[in-house]
Amino acid sequence: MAVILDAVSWVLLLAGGAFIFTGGVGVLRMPGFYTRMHAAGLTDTLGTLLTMVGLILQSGFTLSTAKLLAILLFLLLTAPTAAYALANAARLAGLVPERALRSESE
Amino acid sequence: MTVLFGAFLLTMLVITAIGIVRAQHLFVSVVLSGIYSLQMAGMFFILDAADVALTEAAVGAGVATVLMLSALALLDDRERSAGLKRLLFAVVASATLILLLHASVDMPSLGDPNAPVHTHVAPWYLEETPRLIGMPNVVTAILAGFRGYDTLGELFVIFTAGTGVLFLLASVHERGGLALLPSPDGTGLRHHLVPRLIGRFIVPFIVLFALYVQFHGDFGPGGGFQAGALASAGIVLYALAEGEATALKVLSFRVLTGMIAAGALLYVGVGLACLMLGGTFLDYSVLADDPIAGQHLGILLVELGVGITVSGVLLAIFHSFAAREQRR
Amino acid sequence: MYVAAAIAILVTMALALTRALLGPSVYDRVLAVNMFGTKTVLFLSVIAFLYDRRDFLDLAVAYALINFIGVLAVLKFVQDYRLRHPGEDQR
Amino acid sequence: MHFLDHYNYWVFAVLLLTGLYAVVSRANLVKKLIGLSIFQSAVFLLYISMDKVAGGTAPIIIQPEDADRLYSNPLPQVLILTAIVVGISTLALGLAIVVRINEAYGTTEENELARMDEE
Repeated sequence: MAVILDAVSWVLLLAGGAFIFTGGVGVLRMPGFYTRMHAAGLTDTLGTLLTMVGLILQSGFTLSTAKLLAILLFLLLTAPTAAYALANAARLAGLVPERALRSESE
Repeated sequence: MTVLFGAFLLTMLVITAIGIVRAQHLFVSVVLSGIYSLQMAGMFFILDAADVALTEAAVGAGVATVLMLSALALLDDRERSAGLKRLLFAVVASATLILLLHASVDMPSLGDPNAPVHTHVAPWYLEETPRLIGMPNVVTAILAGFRGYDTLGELFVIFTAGTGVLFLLASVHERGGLALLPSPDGTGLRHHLVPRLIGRFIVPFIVLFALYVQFHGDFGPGGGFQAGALASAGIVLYALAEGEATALKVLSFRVLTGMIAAGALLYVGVGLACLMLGGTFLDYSVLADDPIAGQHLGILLVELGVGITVSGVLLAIFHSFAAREQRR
Repeated sequence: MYVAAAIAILVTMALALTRALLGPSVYDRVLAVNMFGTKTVLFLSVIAFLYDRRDFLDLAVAYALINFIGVLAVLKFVQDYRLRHPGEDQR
Repeated sequence: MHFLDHYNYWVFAVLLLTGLYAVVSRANLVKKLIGLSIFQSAVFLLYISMDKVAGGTAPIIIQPEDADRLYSNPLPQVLILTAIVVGISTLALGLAIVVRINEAYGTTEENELARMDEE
C-alpha cells in the first residue's frame, strides 16, 4: 500500500513539475500578452494542484496535510483571481490581442 | 544539492538587482523589487533562517510593494536624467568590488561549523535556552528575552519612523491635531467584482494567520514582527478591495495612533513591572512564581507589544501615503 | 523526486524572471511576478519536504496568502495611473 | 562543490556595490532609496550566510535531549529579523521626505534640486 502511495505521489510530483516547466516555457516563448497569460494561467493551476496533491500523499494525516490543503485552497482561489484581474486590466487599458490586430489590418 | 539551489537563487538575485538598477521606469523597478524579495526569502529559507524568511515574506511580498507604489503615485515615476558621473562611480564600485572579493577568501566557507561566529556566544544561547527560558524557538527567546533591550530600541526606531511619516504626510486637523482626510474617491478596486470578493474572503484568513504567527512564535517560526507585518498586510488588502475610506472606518486614525503608542508602552510597562517586582529591567523571571513561567509570560506580552506597534505603524504609513494621494 | 520537482520549479522561476526583465508591457511583468510568487510557494513547500522540515510550511502559507496583495496593488496603481495620465503609453 | 564555498560572499559583494552604485550615481531620489534597500538586503544576506551550519536546521529546539542535532546560529537571525522591519519603516520615512520634496520643488531629480537651490 505504502509503495503504491509513494509511486502515485512521485508520478504526481513529476507531472506537476512537467506542467510547471511547460508554463514557464510558455510565458517566455509565446507571442503577445494574452497568449502568455493563457500559458501561465492554465499550467499554474494544474501544476500547483498536482504538486500539492503529491506532497499531501507523502505527508499522511498530519498537521502538514492541513497546511498543504490550506496552501492549495488559497492558491486555487488567488491565482485565477489575479490572472482574471490582470487580463481585465490589460483589456480595459486597450491592449488588443495580436491576432485581432492582424485580422483588422488585412 | 542545497548549495546548488542556493547558487542558482543567488545568481537570479544578482540579475534581478542589476535589472532593478537599470530600469528607467521606476514602476518597473518596484515590480522587479517584488521578485527580488521573493528570491531573498527563498534564500533565507535555504540558509536555515525560517524566522527571517517569514519576516521577509510578510514585509516584502505585501507591504513593501504597496508602500512603494503608493509613494510612486504621488511622484513622477520616470527617471529623467541619466545620472551623475556614472563612469567615475562605476570605476570606484568595481575597485571596491575587487577588494571585497579578495577579502572574501579569508571568510570561513559556507556552513563551516568551526567558524568564529559559531564559537562565541551562540552555543551558550543554544544550550541554555531550554533551561533558562524553556521555549523551543531560540530566536524568539533571544529576541524578546536575552536581547530584550536591543529589541526595545528597534521598536522605538520603528515608532519614531512611523511618527515621522505621520508628521510629514498627515494633514493638520482644525483643532490642531494630526488627521488623515481620505476623500470618498479612494474606492480601491470596488469596480472589479471578482478581486474584491476574493480579497474580502482572504482578509480574515490573513488576520487569523497573523494571530497564529503571533502566539505560536514560541514554538515555531513567528513572533511580533512577522505577525504585525502580516496583520497590516491583511488590512491593506481590505483597503485595496473596499477603498481606503472604508478601511479607515474599520480601524480609524485614532485607533492606529493608539496602537502605535500602546504597543511601545506595553513593552516598557513589562520592563517597569519587572523593576517593581524586584527584578532588573526586562528580567521576566520575577513576573510569576516560577521563573520559567515568568519568562513565558514576559516574552508573550513583549511580543504582543511589538506586534501591535508594528501593525499600527505600517498601517498608519500606508494610510498617510494613500490620503496624500487623494488630496492632490 | 522532490529534487526533480524543485529543479523544475527553479528553472521556471528563471524563465519567469526573464519575462519580467524583458517586458515588454507592464502586464507582462506583473504576470511574471504573479507566476514567480506561486512558484515560490511551491518551491518552499517542496524544499520543506526535501529536507524534512515540515514545521516550516507556515512560510508557504504566508506567501500563498500575501502574494495576491502585490498583484492587486499593481493593478490599482495602473488603474489610477491611467486616470491621471490619460492616453499616455505605459511600459 | 569547493568553488561554491564563498559564492554567498561574492554575491553579497556584488549586491552591495550594485546598491551603492545606484545610490551615488542615480539622480532620482526614489531610485536612490531603492538602491539603499538593495544595499541593505546585501547586508542581510551576509549575516544570514554566516549563520548557516552544514547539516544543521533552524534553531527551534523541539527535543532538547537530542544533543546530536545541529542548529544554525540564532543570533544573526535575531538581528536581521528586526532589521527587516526597521528597514521598511525607514524606507517609508525616506519616501515621505521625497514626497514632500516633490511637493515643494516639483521634481525628484537631485541635479535639478541643486540647481533650484542655487537660484
